Amino acid sequence: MSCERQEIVVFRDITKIFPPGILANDRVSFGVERGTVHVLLGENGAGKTTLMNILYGIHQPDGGAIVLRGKEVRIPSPRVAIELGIGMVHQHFRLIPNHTVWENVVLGFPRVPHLFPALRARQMIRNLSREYGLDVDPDARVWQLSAGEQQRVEILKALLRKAEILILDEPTSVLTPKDVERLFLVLQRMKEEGKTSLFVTHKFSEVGEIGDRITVLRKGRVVGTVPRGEADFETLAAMMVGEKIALSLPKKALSPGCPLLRVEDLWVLDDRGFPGVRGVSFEVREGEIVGIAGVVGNGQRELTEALAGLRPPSRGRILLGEVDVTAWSPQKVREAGLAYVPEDRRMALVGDMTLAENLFLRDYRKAPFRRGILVDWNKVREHAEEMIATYRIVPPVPQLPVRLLSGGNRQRVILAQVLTSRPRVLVVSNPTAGLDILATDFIHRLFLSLQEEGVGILLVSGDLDEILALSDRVLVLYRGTILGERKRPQSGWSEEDRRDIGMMMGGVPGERLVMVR
Amino acid sequence: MKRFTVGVLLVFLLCFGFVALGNTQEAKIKAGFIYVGPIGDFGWSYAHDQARRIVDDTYPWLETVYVEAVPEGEVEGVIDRLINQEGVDVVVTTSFGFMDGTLSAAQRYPDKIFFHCSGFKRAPNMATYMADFHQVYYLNGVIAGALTKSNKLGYVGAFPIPELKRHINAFALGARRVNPNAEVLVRWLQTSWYDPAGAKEAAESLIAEGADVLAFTEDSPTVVQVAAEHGLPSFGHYSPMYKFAPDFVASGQLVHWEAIYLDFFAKVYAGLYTPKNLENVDYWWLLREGAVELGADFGMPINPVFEEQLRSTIVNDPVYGETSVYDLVFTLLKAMADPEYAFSPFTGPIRDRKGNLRVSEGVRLTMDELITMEWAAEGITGAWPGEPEK
Amino acid sequence: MSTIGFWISGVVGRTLAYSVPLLLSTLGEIYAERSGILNLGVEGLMSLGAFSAFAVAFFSGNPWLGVVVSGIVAGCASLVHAFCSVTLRTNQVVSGLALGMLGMGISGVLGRDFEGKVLATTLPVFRLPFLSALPGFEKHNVFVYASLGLAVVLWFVLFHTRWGIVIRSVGENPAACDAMGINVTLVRYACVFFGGVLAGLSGAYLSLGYRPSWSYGMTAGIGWLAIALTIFAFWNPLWGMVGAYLFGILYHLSFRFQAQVSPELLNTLPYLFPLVALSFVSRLAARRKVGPPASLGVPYQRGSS
Amino acid sequence: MRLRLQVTRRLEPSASMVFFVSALSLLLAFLVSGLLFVFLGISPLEAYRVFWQGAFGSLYALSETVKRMIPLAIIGAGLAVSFQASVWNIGAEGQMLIGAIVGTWVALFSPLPPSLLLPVMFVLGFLGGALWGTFAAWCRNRLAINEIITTLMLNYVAANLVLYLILGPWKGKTVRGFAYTDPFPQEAWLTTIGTTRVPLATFLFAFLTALFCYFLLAKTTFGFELRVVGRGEKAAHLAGIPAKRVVALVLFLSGGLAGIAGVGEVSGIHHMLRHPAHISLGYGFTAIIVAWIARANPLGVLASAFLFGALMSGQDALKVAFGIPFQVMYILNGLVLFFLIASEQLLYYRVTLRVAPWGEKEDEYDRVLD
Repeated sequence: MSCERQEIVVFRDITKIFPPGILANDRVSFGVERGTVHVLLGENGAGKTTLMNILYGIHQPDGGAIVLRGKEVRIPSPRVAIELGIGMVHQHFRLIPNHTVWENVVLGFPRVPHLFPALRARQMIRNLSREYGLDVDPDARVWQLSAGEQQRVEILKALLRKAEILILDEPTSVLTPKDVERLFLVLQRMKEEGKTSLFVTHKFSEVGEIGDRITVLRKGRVVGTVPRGEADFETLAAMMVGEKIALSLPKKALSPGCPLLRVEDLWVLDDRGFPGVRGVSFEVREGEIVGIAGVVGNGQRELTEALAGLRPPSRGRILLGEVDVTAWSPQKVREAGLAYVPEDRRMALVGDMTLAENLFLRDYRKAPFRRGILVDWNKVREHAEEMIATYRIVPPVPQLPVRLLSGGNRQRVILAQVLTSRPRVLVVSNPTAGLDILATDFIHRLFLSLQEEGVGILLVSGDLDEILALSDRVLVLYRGTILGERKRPQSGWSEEDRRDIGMMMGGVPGERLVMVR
Repeated sequence: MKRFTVGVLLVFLLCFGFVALGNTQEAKIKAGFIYVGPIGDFGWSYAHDQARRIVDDTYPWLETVYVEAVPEGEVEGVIDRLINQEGVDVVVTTSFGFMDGTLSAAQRYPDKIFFHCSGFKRAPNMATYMADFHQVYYLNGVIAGALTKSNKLGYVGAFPIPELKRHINAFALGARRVNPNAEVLVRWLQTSWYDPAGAKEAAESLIAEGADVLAFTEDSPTVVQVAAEHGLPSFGHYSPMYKFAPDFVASGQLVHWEAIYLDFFAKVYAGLYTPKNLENVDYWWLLREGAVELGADFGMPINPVFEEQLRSTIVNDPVYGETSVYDLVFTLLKAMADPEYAFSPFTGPIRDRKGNLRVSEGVRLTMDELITMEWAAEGITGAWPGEPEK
Repeated sequence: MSTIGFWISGVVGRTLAYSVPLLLSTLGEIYAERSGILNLGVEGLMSLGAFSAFAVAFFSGNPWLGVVVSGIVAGCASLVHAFCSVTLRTNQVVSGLALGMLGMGISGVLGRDFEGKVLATTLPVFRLPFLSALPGFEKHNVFVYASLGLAVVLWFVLFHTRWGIVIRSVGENPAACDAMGINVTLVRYACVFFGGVLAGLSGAYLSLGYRPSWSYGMTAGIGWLAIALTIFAFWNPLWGMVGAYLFGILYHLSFRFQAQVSPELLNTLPYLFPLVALSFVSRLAARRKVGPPASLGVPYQRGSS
Repeated sequence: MRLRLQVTRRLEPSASMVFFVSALSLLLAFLVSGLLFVFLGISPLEAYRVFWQGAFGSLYALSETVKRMIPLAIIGAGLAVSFQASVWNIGAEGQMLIGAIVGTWVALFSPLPPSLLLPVMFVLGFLGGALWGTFAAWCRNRLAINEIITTLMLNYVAANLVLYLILGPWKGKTVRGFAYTDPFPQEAWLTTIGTTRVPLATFLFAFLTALFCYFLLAKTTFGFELRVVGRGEKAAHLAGIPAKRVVALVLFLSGGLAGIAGVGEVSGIHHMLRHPAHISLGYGFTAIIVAWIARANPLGVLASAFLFGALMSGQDALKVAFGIPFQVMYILNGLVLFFLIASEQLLYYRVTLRVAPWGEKEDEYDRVLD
């Protein structure tokens, strides 16, 4: 039908300038066809989110216009956007963790009764869930949900409001392969209903699976719009980054040395007092990268925090070399040679303090930074300048508050923090979440060079690509236990390995090629 | 009584004033009053300020200024400002807590005159004054003793200090003069001189325990209002509280600071009081001098609503024989107010509630004994912080 | 009824009457804080309400008009705080303290001429069948029962209506609400206004009902207690009611038991009980993630939080 | 990179900028309060003159200002430290009273030789206030009770304790049964500067405290630790900073300083213990504002304490000169505060408008800001 081919949204010369003159969108023009999944591809900082925020009424464009269903519209606020049938699932969910699912879903939704809205809300949620395969318990509190479930709540919110256009900002970054599949099914279902999705991502691997058309943005400008199948990954990557980049890492095959970190039958309680890690045992050897794959919320946090000394295990042992460091304080564990890079960067950094202060945060007690009860600020500044140079932190201003740094630079600050003391074991959790390609690449290469120096690395990540790219061995964590293990073959990972690991992440145990220990 | 005092004053003026006037035709006195509370508090500071207005209006040669809500520790600074910034000649400080500050300022300004209320430290240029209610409370007690049916009188006091203990004792003694079974139940606030919420809950708990006549010492008409809500008689304190419950305020205590001020300033103006001779000037003024008055309102010793009842209550008084309470009140009032001071409530024999003999037969308590009183009279029940064992 | 029954009913009745202003202002503060705005000016708003209620009732002879005006005046005054903390995004602590000072100051200065004045008509006694015959209950005005009912209604609104979800959500995550098309500014203004109205009404209760008269300082620190009780109540109106009544009963009992127990000790009990009570429940609450509204005291700016 | 310098400069508005904007807002506050004076029937110009004269116009006026400034500065410096650690101590009022109680005990009842009285009063007064504050820390650390509620409630408890003492066991023998203690022996009085009523020792101590607290925050490891705890408790945990100990020490210090201010008031001004409302004059609460206005910078506290001292003393002069209701002062203070915070906002805006994320995702930037 012709009306199906019609362009439901047209961006016409959208320009957005953030003070003090950062050009986030520069005359962006393209159209989105009704009933399709339109992918917006670009690096972090390319202006994708800004453009979507403009469509959703969060920002106002400084120039250009949005044409919706053939009519030029002004969208002064999200309320208007919702009325126009636009829904948005933000990358960082706009949910209220202390509230229940139904409370989140009906927030600001006029068509539930004023009194006892719960009754009607539960019913509506169940109906919609069934219709689109979005499975969530309406009475659960959001903080109890996995990321995938939280995303479903966000989608429910939009669908309930009869959204015809759904914006999804980096929707897969927190999902398991299984959840990604489920999400794609939902999008497929929506497509069948004639709804349009705008899918914002920087992972071109997803593009081919779901996108009907792909628009690539770079530095605020449209590089081009291509239909599915007309461009391969390499081309898309080049469009995104503006130059050919090597997509493969110089991963060398190294023979691991003696065990540095040994974990024996470890049990750790989560915040709610239930066992989050249940009897996990493994080891990390000298010069080895061990990847822990798994969907967020399967005990990764509890495991890494127990290793870092932030959370005392309820059972089991942690050995660093021959030293039993179980339930040591974070500081003592660190002095024993284990460094920890948490997933939540706020856990390692103090946003309101300066770069220099953050860079010596973990060593402030030690010489040369401390002289008696005093801090030697000259040494601190020298150290900061050295670290800024080594890790190429931008902008190179020691006095700048860390909150003004980009995510990639913040991660560099954290790595500088922990590597100062030359650890033997590095425990990292989702080190590249939210970072752009260049920053990711920098960090991956750093890990590989550390590996060559003999450091044992435990890499915990929800991003399977990252795990596979770096790890010599992969363990899959599911519901607090290790479901299986794979060793990197000489020839590199095969598609089959990848599928097996993906299955295990979803709870289906593969055949155990190598028994743990 | 008040008129009498004013008359005396005018004579003074005639005798000495003209001498002074003759010398300094333009001479004016400027006085600064320092209050511890706000003048709108309807209590202590309010009464002093009312009196200030009266002297200011009465004497054309007197100019007054005032400073309200002065914290006790700040009094010296305020005196400095009054003297240096406003050029006052006489400083009147109206809180016991101002005593040391006033004395220290008196030493620093030897040619200024200081007049301090309720203290005991004096200097050649610093006199003290006080108007006391114990006689009036005694009369209130007589009335209360006749009005009560439950024989329980309630009393709400702000702080357990000798001044209040003296008043409660007088109240109890008066009540038991006409009603030997009368009991006085006491509740303390111990927070502030002005604490309406405390006064309300204290009064309510007294009523709940059976008290059917209330008296109090606190700077708001709360107790009077609470009693009226329950249809019970009460006694006003300090200012005329008749208007808050015209049908229920039986009587009360009223102060006339202006009696003291009129006298004092006249003497200062006449040159009788100089910065050299105040060492022994201490006003301790009572009914006789017109510094205090019995009544629910000025000129209304007993609320007419209660007149009938009091007239018909006949008691057999140990001194005056068979008499109505109404008459007894006025007989006693006259006896206490007469220039000879014919009767004192604290005339022995008086025992405290622990049975110790506090005032021997035929003895009257001296002023010093009155102002340091700590014991509790017979018939008083309730907490009595600082009660001596013997 | 037995003596003990009379005694209990007397104490309960007094507790209900005494706790009204504390309860009302606590409920108001709970709503303001649930929407994310900390208002430290309660004491000043109460004073303003007490004064304006008295002044209007004095001139008009109609206490109900006074009640209405007190709510409007205190509500409007609290909008100054809303303007500072929501629109100007200033520090809420300082702006609340400043509002409190202004409220105390303005009511004190304008109230000069009303000190010691007598009202022709005060809030009438509100009689309920049977209940009003009990000792301690005879003199209650409608505020006593209305505030109790209001606590339940406000609890219901907060947890079982659409508005309640909106208010709580705005206090937790204004960005999420904004994204859902909720006018965060409006909700916050409304809640601060409502909190001001309740503070004003609690002042009106003091000056027209509890102790009909106006004098400066008659609020006696109740506004500050309300702020403490809000924390004690974990921002839940029902717990706010429990806290206010507990404070009230201890306050009243401190006069009942004065003959038996040292008055100094009794005077401190009402202030110690929230700490004792909290020491029992706070850990439990921490485990269930019951805490202050997540964005309490944090100004919201679209696109930056 | 062209923007870099701009960012760093705008982040911390220059001292002259802060001064200029604050002065301007004060001026505006006074202009507006001119209307108030007109309402009260006083010529605003005359009122300004009296105010200025009363706060700064003479050595005497200055001494009155400084007298008020001292407790504000001492308490304010301690609160600045505790605010830096995100410890909301609003119990300085009570801690101050405890200091006054302990000081009184030493002055009146300890068997010490006279020469030791003052030093011991201050040391024990510090400890008294410090322990009172530490109790709130204990409640927070052990019982998970918010320190705002504990410190606020403990204010009432301390005030009742003072009342109990002056009405009961410590009631003076020479005060005719009124609720005061006996006056301190002369040896327990602080010497004042010249003919003023400014105690020399606490005057110097106020400056030392400010310097000490500044030094503590800026130069010491502990200061660094407490700033980390104040800005990111999670990061502090990971860095091995014992947050609970920091909270306890911070409340110990700020409570102790309030205690010292309490001793300073009883031994420098009152020479006895009296009704709590007359000892503190709300210094404990005003110091909260003083510390806020100074952005929790102990050196800035000196300036803002001076400002508030001047407000208090200038208002005294107004009260004396015009006999105006004392509540006018609250209106004035309220106006000054409103204008000051509004101006702070002005400064802040200029800053945020200039600072932009460094070329990355906005969401990432947002998340850290929240």
